[in-house]
Amino acid sequence: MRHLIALCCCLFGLLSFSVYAAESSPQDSLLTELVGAKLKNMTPILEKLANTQGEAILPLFRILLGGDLYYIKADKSLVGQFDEQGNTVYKDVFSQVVVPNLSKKDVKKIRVNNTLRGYLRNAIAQIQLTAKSPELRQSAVRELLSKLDKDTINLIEALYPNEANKKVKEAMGLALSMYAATSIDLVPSNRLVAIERLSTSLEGDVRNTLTKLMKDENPAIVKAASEALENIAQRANRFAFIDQLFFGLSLGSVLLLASIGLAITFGVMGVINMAHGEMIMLGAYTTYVVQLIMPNYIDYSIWVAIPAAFLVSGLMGVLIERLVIRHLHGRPLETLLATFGISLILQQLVRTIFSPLNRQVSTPSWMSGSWEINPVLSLTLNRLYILAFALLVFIALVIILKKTSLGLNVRAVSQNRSMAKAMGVKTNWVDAMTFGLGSGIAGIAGVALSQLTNVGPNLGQAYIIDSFMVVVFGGVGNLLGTLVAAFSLGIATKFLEPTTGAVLAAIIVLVFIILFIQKRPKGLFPQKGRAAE
Amino acid sequence: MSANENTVESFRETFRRDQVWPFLTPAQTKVNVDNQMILYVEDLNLSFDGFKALNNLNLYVNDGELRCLIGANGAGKTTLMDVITGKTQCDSGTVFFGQTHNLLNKDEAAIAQLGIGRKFQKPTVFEEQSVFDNLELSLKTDKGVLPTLFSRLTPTQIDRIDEVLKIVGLAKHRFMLAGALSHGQKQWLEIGMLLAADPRLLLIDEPVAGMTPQETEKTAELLTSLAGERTVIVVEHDMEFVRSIARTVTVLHQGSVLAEGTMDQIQSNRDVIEVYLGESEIAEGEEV
Amino acid sequence: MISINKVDQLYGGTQILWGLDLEIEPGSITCIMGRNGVGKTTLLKAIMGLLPIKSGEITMHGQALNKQSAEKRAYSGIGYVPQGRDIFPMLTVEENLRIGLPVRSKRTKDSPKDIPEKIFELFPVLKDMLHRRGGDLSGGQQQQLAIGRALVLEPTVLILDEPNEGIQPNIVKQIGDVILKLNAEDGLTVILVEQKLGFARRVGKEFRLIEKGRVVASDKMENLDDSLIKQYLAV
Amino acid sequence: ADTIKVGVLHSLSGTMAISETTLKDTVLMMVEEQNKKGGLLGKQLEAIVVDPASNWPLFAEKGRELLTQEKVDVIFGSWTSVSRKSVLPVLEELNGLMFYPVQYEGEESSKNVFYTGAAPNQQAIPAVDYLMNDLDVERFVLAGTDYVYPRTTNKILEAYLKAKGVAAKDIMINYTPFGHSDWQSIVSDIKKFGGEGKKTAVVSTINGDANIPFYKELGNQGISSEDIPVVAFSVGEEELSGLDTKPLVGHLAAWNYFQSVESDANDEFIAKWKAFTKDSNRVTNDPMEATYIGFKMWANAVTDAGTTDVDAVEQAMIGQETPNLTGGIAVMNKNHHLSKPVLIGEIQDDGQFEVVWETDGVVAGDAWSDFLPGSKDLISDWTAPIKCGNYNTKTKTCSGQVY
Amino acid sequence: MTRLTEWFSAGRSSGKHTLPFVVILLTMTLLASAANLFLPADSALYVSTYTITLLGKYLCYAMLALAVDIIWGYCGILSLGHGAFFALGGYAMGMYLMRQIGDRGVYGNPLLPDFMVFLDWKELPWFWLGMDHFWFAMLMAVVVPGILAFVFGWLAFRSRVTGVYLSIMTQALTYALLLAFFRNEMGFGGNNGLTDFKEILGFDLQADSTRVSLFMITALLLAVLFVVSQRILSSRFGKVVLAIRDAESRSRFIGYRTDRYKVWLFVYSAVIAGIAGALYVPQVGIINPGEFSPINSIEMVIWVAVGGRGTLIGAIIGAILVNYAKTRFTAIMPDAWLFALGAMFVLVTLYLPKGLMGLYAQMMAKRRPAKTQESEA
Ligand SMILES: Nc1ncnc2c1ncn2[C@@H]1O[C@H](COP(=O)(O)OP(=O)(O)OP(=O)(O)O)[C@@H](O)[C@H]1O
Ligand SMILES: Nc1ncnc2c1ncn2[C@@H]1O[C@H](COP(=O)(O)OP(=O)(O)OP(=O)(O)O)[C@@H](O)[C@H]1O
Ligand SMILES: NC(N)=O
Ligand SMILES: [Mg+2]
Ligand SMILES: [Mg+2]
Repeated sequence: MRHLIALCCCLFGLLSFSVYAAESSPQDSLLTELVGAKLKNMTPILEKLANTQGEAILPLFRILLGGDLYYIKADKSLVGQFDEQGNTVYKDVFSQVVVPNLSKKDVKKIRVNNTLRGYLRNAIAQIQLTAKSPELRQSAVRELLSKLDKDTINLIEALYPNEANKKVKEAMGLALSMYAATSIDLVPSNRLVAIERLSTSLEGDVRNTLTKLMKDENPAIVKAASEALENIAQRANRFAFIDQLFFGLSLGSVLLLASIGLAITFGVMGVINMAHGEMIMLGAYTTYVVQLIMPNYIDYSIWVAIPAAFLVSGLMGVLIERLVIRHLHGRPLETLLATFGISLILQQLVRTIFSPLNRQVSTPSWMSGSWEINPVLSLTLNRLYILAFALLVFIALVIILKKTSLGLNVRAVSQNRSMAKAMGVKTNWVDAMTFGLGSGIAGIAGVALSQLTNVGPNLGQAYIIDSFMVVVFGGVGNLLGTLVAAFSLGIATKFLEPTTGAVLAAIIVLVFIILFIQKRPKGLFPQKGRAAE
Repeated sequence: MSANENTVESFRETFRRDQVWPFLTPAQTKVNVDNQMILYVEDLNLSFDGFKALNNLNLYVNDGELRCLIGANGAGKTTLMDVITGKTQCDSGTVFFGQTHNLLNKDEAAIAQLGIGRKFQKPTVFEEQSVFDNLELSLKTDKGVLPTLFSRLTPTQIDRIDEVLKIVGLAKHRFMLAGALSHGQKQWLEIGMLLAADPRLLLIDEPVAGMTPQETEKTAELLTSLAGERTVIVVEHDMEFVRSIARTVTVLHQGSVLAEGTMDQIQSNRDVIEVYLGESEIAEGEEV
Repeated sequence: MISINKVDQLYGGTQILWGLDLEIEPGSITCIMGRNGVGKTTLLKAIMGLLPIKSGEITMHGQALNKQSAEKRAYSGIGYVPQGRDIFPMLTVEENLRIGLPVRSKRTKDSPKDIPEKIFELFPVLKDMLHRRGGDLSGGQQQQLAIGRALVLEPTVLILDEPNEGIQPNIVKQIGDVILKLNAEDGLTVILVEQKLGFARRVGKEFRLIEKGRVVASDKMENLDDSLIKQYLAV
Repeated sequence: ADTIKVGVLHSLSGTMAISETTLKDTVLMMVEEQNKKGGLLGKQLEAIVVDPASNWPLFAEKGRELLTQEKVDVIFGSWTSVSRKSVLPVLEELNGLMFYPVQYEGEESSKNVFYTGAAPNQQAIPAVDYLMNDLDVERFVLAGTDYVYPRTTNKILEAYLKAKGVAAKDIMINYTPFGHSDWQSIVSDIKKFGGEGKKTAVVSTINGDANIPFYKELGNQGISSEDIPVVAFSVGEEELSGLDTKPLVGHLAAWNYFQSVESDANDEFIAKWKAFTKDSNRVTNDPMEATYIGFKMWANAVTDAGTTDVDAVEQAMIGQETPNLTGGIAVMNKNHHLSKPVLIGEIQDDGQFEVVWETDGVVAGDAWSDFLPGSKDLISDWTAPIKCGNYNTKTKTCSGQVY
Repeated sequence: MTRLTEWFSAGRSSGKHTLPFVVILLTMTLLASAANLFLPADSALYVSTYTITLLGKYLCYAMLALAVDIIWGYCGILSLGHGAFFALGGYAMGMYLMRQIGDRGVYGNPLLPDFMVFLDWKELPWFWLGMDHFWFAMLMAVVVPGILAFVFGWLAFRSRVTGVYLSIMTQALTYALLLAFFRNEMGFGGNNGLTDFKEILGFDLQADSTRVSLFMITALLLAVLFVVSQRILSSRFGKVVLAIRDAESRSRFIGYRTDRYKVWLFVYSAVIAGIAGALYVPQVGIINPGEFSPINSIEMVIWVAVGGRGTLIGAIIGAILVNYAKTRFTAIMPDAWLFALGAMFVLVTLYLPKGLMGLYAQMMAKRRPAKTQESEA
């Protein structure tokens, strides 16, 4: 109990000190020590800083953690590098006042490495246990779960009774239980209660703790721990299934995006479009160029890139149709040949313009990271958005083809070109528009893929085979088939992968498709009727 | 227990002493027409996505007969031929060729090899090959892979092709690509292909569509001359033509038989007039 | 209305039409006859613009059609019912009919959202079949659909290539009635290729006989006598 | 001939163009520079560039073309092991000379090839040592692309780790096809594997195009370098230039060279490269340094030998010393492999690596791994009296072929 | 037997270019070979070994194109997976050559190929057994592609998989094999494949005489396969095949079991591809899974299209020409050759719809316009 009181005093002292410290500048001697310190020697300096400065040091730690801490070569004073509307500015670490007239040449970076980052994170968490925002406090507790030492526990214990926020309190309780469960000097019954409490949590650190308890000397503890683990595993398994399903849907959405344009150019128009992949590639490069043009608005760049990519790929598609495909009506196999040639040309074209190297496309901040539902289930945001986006594109396309005359006309043209002409259908226009639409959608797919994979000259090649496979598996000429095929192949692959590995899963899926087509020679959703025979 | 019984049962079934296993029975190609009948079609049903194209259809055709099949557009005439020739699987029913050949479990090629030939409503010929080659391919020969690989035209076969060419009036076009023939010429070529195949049963779907009156007459003669030795089933909407060849006429309606009889009987059948012929048909027919 | 002057046409190396001349009067029903393979279908396709001609001129209302694409000709009011029907097989009956709606709205200046009821009055069977695939219909049903489809365009000239091929007798009669009715009521000009004399005589007002790609006889239908038939139609 | 011909056998199209085009340009730059200095033996150098188009048999064909049609004196070329294996018989048949600048699986030493990239003991083993000693890693994920370099490297590492007392259940091995782009499940598996209480690291031999989606997935699933560091052997500055590195800060790579290392030689090299490519954002990388060292050594060897004759140059090569761009001296050993320093760097948010560890002095490249049963008795020594690429120290024979 | 000779001596109009073509092919081969072996290297007419090897490779590709054309040009089956059969034939030969290395591999293991030694394999997998016998290996080079083609074709043609469905399935087939052969566990050397061959039937693979012999054997086999194929396709079997291409269901209605025809033609074509692969490997010196790549298979189709689909000579000429163009372009303009090649494919499609042979036929037709019609009669 005495301990506790002492600690509380200490804590208040610390707090009041930090209030005071925030006004004046922290000890300069320690700070200058940071400059020019070897990486190995930095931890003790930082520790000292943390101990003496408390919360006041947070800005410094945060900047250092982000790798943005610099010092001015001239006077060895510390500044943070910030990005303000695309301009790099340097601000004083504590007062946040911009230091004018500094350029990159005048400053030098203070390096950090993993060890330091690990330390910083922990230190920040310790300090943040008393932060104002409940979210910060909660994440601080969670951060600390992996390194619960006596001091931390004491701190948490002191804060626990006064914690108002339910979630933070819960997290703190968890930390205390974890500590209690492992304290050998505690009475076993208390430990058992703690273990019981742990069995409701999905935190990885909890599981690690319980796993360690399996080696405990007390058989009752071991039994309880194993029961708790069992409990957790059962719940985790359920989430693992959801996780896998999400992976499958996500892969499916990528397949869908990649193949949906082909479902039009190939499925509806009958052009064996080997340049489809390059249309995707053009879309991805468009995203790159858009980000190049608006480097300070990466978060909005996607919204510009989507229509831009649609236009670029779409216009390229119209161009290809007007120059080449138009002359190949009624000779579907020859379209394979010509579009293969076009795909070679387009690949080399981007190689010439953009170099053969991959280009960097950044992910907007709102698409980065993941949506953490609980400690074992988190869905990555970019994939979540892409999944939604794929469905949206699909629906839009279905509407275009069903509700506008384009859809009807293109089908008529592909079934009987000269009769369509005789019915007043402007076949040239329809062809160009349809090919443009298919290509444009491929371009949009490129925008999405640029968020997941390489933007390089080979991007298209990587997707062309899968795209054809999906369209054919679904049934040529059937958009719904493409949708179902994409998702079922995606899900099948993802459920196979854990047991077979990625390579074998791919092989199994291919063999499955081959065998499936024997059963249904026209794909999942075959075209029916007399004429289809 | 019952599963066990089933196994025993099926074992017994497999080894019944009064029957030989199907694969041991010698391939029968002879058509058994002991009771005069060459084609039995019984209780045939077929629907496409709920649409009943054939509805309890029964049809019996005697050996050597020339039978005309008429009926409204969409009555199921072509579909019936599709079922007989193995193109379409029916939902239920029986189709026998002679007394022994169940056509329903045979594929198109097997049925054709049994001696059932067919002319399609829309003429289909091998467009990229010459008229001559079209006929050569149709000849009645062993159609297995190896025999075909090593076969050569015998003089009799060449004579036969020449004869057919003369009959169908394409002698001048023998080396022309079939694809370049006009619609009517393709009709003739297809009839020629039938003749070359020398089948036992001919199913002829609308042979005179697109032919001039004189050609129609010629076709009528040809078909009449074929009957007797062969059995011919003709589908046609040209009543004049039907009248000129028909002995027995069967009228289909909505997938089943509406009436059957001689031409005169049919022409005076009220139902037939209502759904098919129309009131003024007779008058119009007489005009020419 | 439509006049065809010295039209030559070739398939690859073989000439089919040889300086063919033909005059179609407005409001007439002209029946083009001739043996198989003389070039009737070829002629109709040339009028419709589906086949390029080598030389000569095709005019409608004095305007040259030669340079116009087929779709333009549809807008000018030519409706075409091809030999073999050429239904869009995977489109439903309704969709087959809807294809022509844009042309119709351009031609009639009202913009109909729906298929004119008139079509279903003429061919009631199409109404029952509205949602079935065109390719699934029987031959006769397809033929009716093909005519109905051409009528959606609200054409002033209707070209029919052997419309009775494979059609049941009462419908043949009905088609004849339809042609006569449209001709009488709407003044529709009809160009008809027909082999069956009975039908030709009943419906046609004029005839043109074609032999080896040339028009060899033309007159009023009443004047089509046995000697002409023997000379140009007999085998 | 009045010029000395330098063949360049790098893919300029197809899947490997991404990596190899840079090396072609590097050779061209070196040739240009050498010519400015007056060439070699009083002759100008002439670069002959061909495109084997990432097509492995074409490497043999183009190699033959370079040697017999163009009669080049030396070839700089190849990236993938399979392309090297393809051209190797041609080099040996026609007694050509090739410099191979990429880190590889070892298990080879040809009289006609000089290997200036790292052997496994110059990259993989030090990296794992670093993980175990400095980061206290106890569990390892060996993730690689399914081909011979990762397979072999992982075999060596597995043996090495087990020898160091790592239990089998603490090693997870995973292979993916070339260009694998869907890393969700694997990254999630890694996350799970790493979340079981012991400090875990990923040793990545993932190659080429598959890396970008892999790192993007790592970033998005929030695997930070403090939780589960990834140390890669095939990811350099150039690969990172196609990536937004912010989420990846702190992940590691092991190489013999990093652009960020400060030395005068390196600064000069980088400046020259940027000038040559007319692109101030172009980065340099380890295979470029390997090409640079190879070229310098070859030039010196030709000067020393006074001829471009392959046999003479080959002997003159052994013992050649050239300063590394990162400081220290690279030495060509008797086994045609270099002695080089090994560096471990952490990814920074500017796409560069920060060196966090390096070997004291240089490590000699080992052609035959000591950790594979088939090769532990083999050594390579191209000097008399052994003169053999695969000499068995037990049986005292040059096993297999003798050139 | 007499039937067989009779059959060979038959032959109708379509083969009228056969003899001149075979004569030209073989004469050129002999001349090139002699120029390599007997002329001094500095002679103006000397043909280098590099060229011989290159020509040999072209001829293997020509044989492969022949196989593709037989199935595509004549039967309408667009196989986008013929690379698989080629590669399997190649692997069979590669395995034989690998075994011939014996203890001259770098590890000196007399039984195991090098890649197995360093992956620490203890014994030869069963499918490597017997591959050290030349004739057995050669048998495998035709039997394995043949069986694969049979099984695949039997399944696909019987269930009436046609058109693009079939094409994409063949692509799936070769893609699956590509992935499988990449796996080191398969025992075919993974990504590196099989290489470092020493000798064939005791002859040093690097000797000029061996190279020339391989080249001549390739030419001879190409000629033989060409003639045999020509005969097969101009027989009635060939007409049935054409009939199947143009109207498969019609052919069934006149009594042909089209699936069987297709299966056997597919097998025949696969066997030719296998032979081509087996000849290819010793000449280029390596076989690896890259040969299974779907893009390769697409390229084969393009050779045929460039030469002229449906004419065997066209396929051969197309293969040689496209590959020659590739060789030249990559050397002349290493940075831009793909533009040239791509443009070539586009232009050929647009302006030579029937390929080079179509152009030739057009020119011939122009030269004697009147004669064509009658000459056939
Ligand atoms: N594959 C199919 N899918 C859907 N419906 C079909 C199919 N085949 C036939 N039908 C339908 O079956 C009915 C019978 O068609 P069928 O072609 O047999 O008529 P028909 O008697 O030959 O007519 P016609 O005299 O006009 O040729 C038609 O209504 C047709 O729509
Ligand atoms: N695509 C084509 N290529 C070459 N020749 C053709 C082609 N189409 C038709 N022909 C030829 O042109 C001639 C005229 O054909 P067309 O179809 O116009 O005849 P038609 O008078 O309509 O005959 P039918 O009464 O049989 O329909 C025929 O001799 C035919 O062989
Ligand atoms: N050698 C390599 N990296 O393939
Ligand atoms: Mg019918
Ligand atoms: Mg006609």
